[in-house]
Amino acid sequence: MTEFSFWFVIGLTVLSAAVVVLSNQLIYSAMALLLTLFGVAGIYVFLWADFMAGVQLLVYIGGILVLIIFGIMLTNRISSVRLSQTNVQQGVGGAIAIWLMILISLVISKTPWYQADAIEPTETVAGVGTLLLTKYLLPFEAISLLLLGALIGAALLSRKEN
Amino acid sequence: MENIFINYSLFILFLPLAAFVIQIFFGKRLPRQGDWVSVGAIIITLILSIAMFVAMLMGKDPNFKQEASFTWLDMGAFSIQLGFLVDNITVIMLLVVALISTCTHIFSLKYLEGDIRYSRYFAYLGLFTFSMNGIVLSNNLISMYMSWELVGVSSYLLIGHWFEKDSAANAAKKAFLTNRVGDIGFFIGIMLIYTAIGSFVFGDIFEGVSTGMISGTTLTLAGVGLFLGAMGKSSQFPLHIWLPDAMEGPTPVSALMHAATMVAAGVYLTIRIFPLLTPDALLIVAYVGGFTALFASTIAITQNDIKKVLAYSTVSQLGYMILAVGTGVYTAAFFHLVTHAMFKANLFYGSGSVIHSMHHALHEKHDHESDPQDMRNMGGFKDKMPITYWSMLVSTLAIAGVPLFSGFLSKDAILAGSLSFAQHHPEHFLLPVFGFGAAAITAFYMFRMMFMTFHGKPQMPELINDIHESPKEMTGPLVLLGTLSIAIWYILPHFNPISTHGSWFTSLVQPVTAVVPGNLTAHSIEEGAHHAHNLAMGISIGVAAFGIGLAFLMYLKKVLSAERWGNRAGFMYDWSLNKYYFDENYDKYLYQPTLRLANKIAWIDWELYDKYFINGFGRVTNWASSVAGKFDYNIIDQILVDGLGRITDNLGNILKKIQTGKLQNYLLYVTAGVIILMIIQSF
Amino acid sequence: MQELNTYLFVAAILFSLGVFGVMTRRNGIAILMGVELILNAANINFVAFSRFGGMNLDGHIFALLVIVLAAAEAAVALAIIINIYNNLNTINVDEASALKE
Amino acid sequence: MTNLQSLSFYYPELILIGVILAAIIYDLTIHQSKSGNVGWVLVAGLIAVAGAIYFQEQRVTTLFTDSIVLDPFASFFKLIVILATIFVSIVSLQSGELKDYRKGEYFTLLGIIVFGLFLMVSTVDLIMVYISIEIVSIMSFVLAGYLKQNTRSNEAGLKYVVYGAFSSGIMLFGLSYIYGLTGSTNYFLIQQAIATMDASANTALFMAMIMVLAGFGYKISSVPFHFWTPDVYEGAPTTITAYLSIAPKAGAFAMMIRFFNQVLADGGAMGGLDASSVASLPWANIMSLLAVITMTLGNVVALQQNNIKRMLAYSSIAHAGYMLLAMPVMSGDSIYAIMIYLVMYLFMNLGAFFVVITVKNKTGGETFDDYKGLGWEMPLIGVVMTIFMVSLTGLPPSAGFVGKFYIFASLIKGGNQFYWLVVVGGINSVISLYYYFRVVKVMFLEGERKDTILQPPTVMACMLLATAIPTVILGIYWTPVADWIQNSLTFFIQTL
Amino acid sequence: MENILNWIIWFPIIGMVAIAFIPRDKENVIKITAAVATGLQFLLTLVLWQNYDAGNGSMQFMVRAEWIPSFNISYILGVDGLSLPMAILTALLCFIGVFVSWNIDKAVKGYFALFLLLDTGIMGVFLSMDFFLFYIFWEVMLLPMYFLIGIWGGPQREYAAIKFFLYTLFGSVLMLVGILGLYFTCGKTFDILELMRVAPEALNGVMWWGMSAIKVIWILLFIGFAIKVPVFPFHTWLPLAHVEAPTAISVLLAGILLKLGVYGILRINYGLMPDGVYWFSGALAALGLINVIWGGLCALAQTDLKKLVAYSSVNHMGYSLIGMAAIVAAGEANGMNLKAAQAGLGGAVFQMFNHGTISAMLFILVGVIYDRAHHRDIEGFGGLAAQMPIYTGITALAFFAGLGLPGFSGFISEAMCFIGAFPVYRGIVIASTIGILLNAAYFLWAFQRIFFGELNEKYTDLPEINRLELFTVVPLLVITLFFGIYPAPYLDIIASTMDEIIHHVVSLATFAGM
Repeated sequence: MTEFSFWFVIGLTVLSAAVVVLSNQLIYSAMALLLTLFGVAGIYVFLWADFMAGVQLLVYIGGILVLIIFGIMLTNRISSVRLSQTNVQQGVGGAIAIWLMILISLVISKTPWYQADAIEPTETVAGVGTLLLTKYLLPFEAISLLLLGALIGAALLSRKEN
Repeated sequence: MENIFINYSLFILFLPLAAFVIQIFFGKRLPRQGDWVSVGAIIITLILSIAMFVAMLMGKDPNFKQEASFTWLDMGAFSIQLGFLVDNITVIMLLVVALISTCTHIFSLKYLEGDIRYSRYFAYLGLFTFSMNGIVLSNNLISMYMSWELVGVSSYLLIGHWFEKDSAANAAKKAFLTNRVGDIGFFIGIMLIYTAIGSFVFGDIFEGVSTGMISGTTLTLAGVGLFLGAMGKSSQFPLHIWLPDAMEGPTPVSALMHAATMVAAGVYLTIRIFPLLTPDALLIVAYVGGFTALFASTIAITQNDIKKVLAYSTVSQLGYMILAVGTGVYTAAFFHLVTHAMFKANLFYGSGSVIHSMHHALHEKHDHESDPQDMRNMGGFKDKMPITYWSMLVSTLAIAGVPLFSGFLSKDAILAGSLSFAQHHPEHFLLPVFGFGAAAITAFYMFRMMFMTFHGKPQMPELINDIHESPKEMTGPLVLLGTLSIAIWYILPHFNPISTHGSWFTSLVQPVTAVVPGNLTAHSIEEGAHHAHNLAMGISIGVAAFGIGLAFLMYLKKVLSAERWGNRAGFMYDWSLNKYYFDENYDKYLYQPTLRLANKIAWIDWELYDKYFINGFGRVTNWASSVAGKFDYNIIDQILVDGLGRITDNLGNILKKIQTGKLQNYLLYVTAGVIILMIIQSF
Repeated sequence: MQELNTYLFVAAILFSLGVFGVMTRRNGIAILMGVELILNAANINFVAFSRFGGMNLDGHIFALLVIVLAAAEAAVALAIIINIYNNLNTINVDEASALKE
Repeated sequence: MTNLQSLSFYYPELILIGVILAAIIYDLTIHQSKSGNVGWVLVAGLIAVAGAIYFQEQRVTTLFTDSIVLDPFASFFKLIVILATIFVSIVSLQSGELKDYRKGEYFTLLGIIVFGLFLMVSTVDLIMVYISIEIVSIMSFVLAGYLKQNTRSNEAGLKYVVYGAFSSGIMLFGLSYIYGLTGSTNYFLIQQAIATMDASANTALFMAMIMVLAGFGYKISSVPFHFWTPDVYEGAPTTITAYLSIAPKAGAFAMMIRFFNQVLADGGAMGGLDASSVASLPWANIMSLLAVITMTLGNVVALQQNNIKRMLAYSSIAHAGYMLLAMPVMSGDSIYAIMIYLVMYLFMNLGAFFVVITVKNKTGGETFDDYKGLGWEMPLIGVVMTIFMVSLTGLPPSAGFVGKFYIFASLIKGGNQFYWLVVVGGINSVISLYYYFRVVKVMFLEGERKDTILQPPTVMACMLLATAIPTVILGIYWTPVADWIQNSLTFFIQTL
Repeated sequence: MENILNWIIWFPIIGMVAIAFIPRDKENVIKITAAVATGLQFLLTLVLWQNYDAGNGSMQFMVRAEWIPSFNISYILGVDGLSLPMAILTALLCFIGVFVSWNIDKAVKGYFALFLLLDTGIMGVFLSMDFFLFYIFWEVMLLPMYFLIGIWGGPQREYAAIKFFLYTLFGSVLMLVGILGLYFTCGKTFDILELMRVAPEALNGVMWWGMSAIKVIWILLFIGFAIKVPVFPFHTWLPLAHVEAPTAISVLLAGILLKLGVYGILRINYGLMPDGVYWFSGALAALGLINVIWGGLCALAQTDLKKLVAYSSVNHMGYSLIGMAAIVAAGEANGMNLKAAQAGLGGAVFQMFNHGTISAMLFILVGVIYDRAHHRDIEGFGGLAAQMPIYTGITALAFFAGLGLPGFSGFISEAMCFIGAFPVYRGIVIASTIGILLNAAYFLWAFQRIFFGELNEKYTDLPEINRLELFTVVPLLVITLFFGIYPAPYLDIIASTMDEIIHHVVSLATFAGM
């Protein structure tokens, strides 16, 4: 059962990701992206990363995806033909992407990655939280400044001039 | 007394130069355009020369020699000494130069009266005299070479005196360049000798040669190199082409430079370097001289321009002298140089006198078409211009080798030398043949000239009344030099009109044994010449008589038709008339190809190399199609950059196209770049 | 399921798809979605390496911060896109190509 | 050092954050027409920060539990960044392009970029690498598209954001592999892991490195990650273009030097000026290749440009190439050379952009045609622009020559396998002469000579002189700079 | 006295600064300032000459100061027999150049400011004894040259200026590589005297890519210098630059800038790489031959008078190259022929000076006729001798000087070059004597076409050369004639330095490790 659900999540992620980049309807892409992000969250679960899965759902799906859909809505009238979108240079792009895929796969399969045994923790929230406030305090704080800047910038750019 | 000769020489050398400087800067502002400055200077020079000459005569020392030198430049090991060498030959030569120069100055007073560049003319004469004396007085190759070139320049300036005429300008340039060809040889010779011996001074060089510091082929080459200089200056085949053209200069100049002195400098040089000439070199010298003597005389036969006849005659006579040096009798060569200077200068003055009066006559008739120098326009001037006629006749007899006249003595000595040489070396029988052949032809064409000019009926009768004898300034030199063409002056203190034996000349100018091992000694050459003397004299008188007789029959008595004989000679006549097409062939096979080469090179340099460099390979096709080679600046202008520019430019264009402005393209390139880098990396 | 490489392959596929999307999509927002795929692929890697590298949480932190950054980036990107839409009335990036050569 | 202890060494950055916050708050309180004053707040604040850095105790240590380091090397780059920011801020106040916009946010964002760059130059952790790049990038996206009304600026912003996000995405993917190979995000630990790593992992390491290079390369606009540069440089406000051409580039170079020296080499580059320490990993060849291609492409394409701003964009690519030349040597000398080059490049490149701004304020144009006869009309502009062009070409006696001289010297000293780089670099200088002097040519050799003389506004003139005079002086006497860099050539190394 | 070299170099800069403060409509004041600056500089060089100890061939009047200690760069000036005449020539030609430029009417202020900057650049190259300083001055010349040609030049000035710039920059970049190579192989110093001591040994046996370092550095430096000389095939910038430059700049270009190349080869290549001298001298002589013949033939084909003179420079510098090659005669392999080496080297150095004066004179004269007729087409004149006798006379003298006539200094130096090189490169010297003929041919032919024949109708009211122009030409003519008649003063100055160079090269050449 776990095996099945694992492969199901994998399949869902990959297929919906393909739809994201191939679909002619922007809104389909967005929906497919939703499924992909769900899938990734599922993968996190299989990787014992419960906190990450939560964050993925909250921030990615609840935040970024919604933002994207807002963007689509703001820049397209639903009735407009614009909503359908086409791809360019699919041939070359596809070839390159496949090349990239092959290269990476070859490397992945040959490489002895750093591995160590571990037991499944009950939860990761505490660990992550501790790290954030100790070892990774500075990045954590830096990100806040980044967010502040991004806020100012986004507000500035999307604000209507008087 | 010791340094008198040197001191006098200094004056002789620099007085004309001073005159030159004064004339150049102030000539136009002086009264009479300053001609008196030049004439005065040259007369002082003449007096000093005579004084030296007299002192030499009184000294009676055949080995008389004085040298003085100073360090001209010094870099430690490399230093150049310049200096004077005064010996008997020098003194005689100085006198000849001063004498002819004085005559020329005086002659020119009238001949160039009213010329727009009168003062300039006298200035150049001064420069010439200075440089000529420089050659004569040098005790080393460097100052000789320098004077040598300066002589060339003064010749250039004087030939080009009437530069408005293209022919004069061309002749001047031709003279200079042809001389330069010889000078290159001269310079190579100098370098060969200096490299081996390490000195430029004659004394050191001869010593070096005798001790074997230089020998064999190198020495031969050095000798031939130096002789090449002589060939240029003395107008020897095949560098003879400039001398006839040089007649474009004023006639007194022709008399001074292109007959008596400058062209003789080559002979003088060969005499000076005689001790170091190897037998092989001498043979070359002899053949060049002999051939030139005959060759030039065959051209002179058919010329109608009076000065051209004399010019080729000069070439031929110079050939004689060179032949004499080559056969070892270089004292005979020097003797002929002196006598030739007198009678040939005289002949030129005579021709100048004729031309001068022809010119005036034509001027009176407002005839600007007829050539005042063409003998076919003359005839019957004998009575109108008696002084000119008689003095010229004396000189003609001298050049033709008639006994009692100076030329007979010197020519005889040369012919005896060549005959004796052929007796020693029968395989070189051609040398005397050249000599005697030339003698016969010389006698013929000289009398042809005299007959056509002065005898017979006037060819342009309308002019004859305007033909007058020339003024005193011109006839004076004629008379003087005519007198000096008589044998008597050269045989003193003995009176043997057919032999110079025991004369002041032979007792003062004595042959020296060459320092090169293998050459005959001076004594044996002397002996041989002495033995051949009588035979040579006989033949010589015979051929002279034959030549004169033929001319008499053809041009005076008209028993033989010159025309018919001309036709009978066919192509030979044609060749002679056209100087064997030397100018044409040089032009066709030498000048034009050089110019074409130059144009091509310049074009390659600019149009091809430069553009090729700029434009990459594409321009090669352009080259193939535009051999005419026009300059097209627009093309250059269009080219943006330079050098690698064009390529860079094209590359830039291609790379620029990558920057499409389309974001997806960029992203694609980046990914492709990453992949390429990964692939590169993994190899 | 207990193989590191499985996750890595999934990440690689997502990455390639993301790259493909970025290269081929014309719509600015669609390109942004491609970028999100790339980021997610990287995050899968981080978390997977973290899991198989002895459950060290550095990878989690990295992924977490990436998610936050992605949000900020998306916000700015969308602001720019909306701005360009207001001016050009299009968000097809190849139509915004006045800057070239 | 623990977080709390670290704070006492972190006060320059804290001051900076204070300045940023002060700027935001101050901006809220004033009217739009006076928003330029925020710039002065920033300038004043940055001067204070510079003072703080300058007078900071010279310690070599890590801060915040090995996230970043504090060393003279970082301080040097911080000062460079501050100098560039001050220059750009002052000029921004004069820029005609920004006249109609609020400037409060502009300066705030500049301040945040400075903070990001501070992190960049001192980071020793992959997480910090990514975050600092993102901070700088995201703020730059906004600034590039700052002219909201201007479609070219919009387009620049769009291209920049997509390109930037994509590049950093690739980089992130590479970073994840490095993490996967070594199990750590800290430089020192990574280096230890690599040192003991199995050779079969090298391919993956290289692939990861190439992907990481995409991020670095994008920041310094090295080929083939440079495509955004011309378009964004042309479309962005010129002040921002000037800033992008110098400050983020300096930061990225510092980061790159640290990364390659610490992670991929043995970290011994600073062991002394003479030490040359390319580690056994053959990444140097790739760097040489990139350097050569970068400068050649930059120069060759710059030849083709008609827009001076765009020409300068390509020229900045070429200069990145020159600096990259010294990377493969990775010796003390080569880092020294890059640092001195950056100092020189700061003055001459900023100066050139300031000229473009001044001219654009006056004529509204930035193509070659707009510069015709300018040298006669505005002699000051003509002279200083000639100085900048001479310097950018690398002719003595100018700062640019000194920079190139050091680069070439470090290569020649590095050994004869680097000689070809010198020759290629030299030929590139010759090519670059052509387009740099095209500017001089149109200014002096073309167009009508006008008899009236125009002077730029005083502040602009001062800024032009402030960049031009050092460009000349440093070309003749650069001992103080050389000494300063000499002293800055220490960075934190954790040896094995 | 100890600072005299400083003054000589920096005096024009003082003048330049002064000019910068003169209002630009006060053109005469500017010109006079320039004249004063260059004139005083010239006087200073004469003072230098007076105080120079000719018996001592080594560096004199040394000035030393630290400059960039971290890179061991110093400010070192010095003068010896090789550079002293060049310094005097530079000062003289710059002084004359100011008067040649008197009729400049476009942007006078800029012109003279750049002119003075150029002056300093050239002077600096001749006097600096630190390789880095040398390079800086070397490059400093480029910029003013670019502007002087580009702004005040002929119709194709822009192209000519950039071409000149690109060419020379290409050379100097290679030179920079060579300099750095030397720096790091020879004990990290730029001090030329120190390098002369150290380099011959330090470079010994160093191999780069299977080639000896000496060869590599020699070639790099040689190309840099050869472009300036210019040696075939690096010469194509020259005709264009000469033709397009304003007269005074042509004068400086031909008169001094070309000498920098020869000077550089002698000072740097010869001084630092004695082994390279032996290796390269054959090629040097051969290049000299090509220069002589190629330049001569090109000159023969020109119809633009200025271009003809320009190509004559290519031709004349060839003699210098041949003379320089003669130094190997002093080596053991060639029988230690010190005479030949002295003659050749002395000739080469003398030829530098002589070509400086002669070509300067020729360019001024071309400028004179161009100012009047507004063209330089040789075929377009004719018969000017009748119209402008003084000009004709002076031109004739200049042309004769150019074609190496005895009595003019050019003859002596050419002859010395030939005589020196002859023992070693017999064939090359003999072949290059053809150059003497070509020399005469192109000069005389041009002279004939311009001055002889019927006077061209158009030019019946062409004014004679004026006093100012005479003032610029006559001193050069006098110098040419003086040294042509009495070269000893010049050769005395250089002799001991030449000896030092010969001794240096011969004694330090090891023939090992090449």
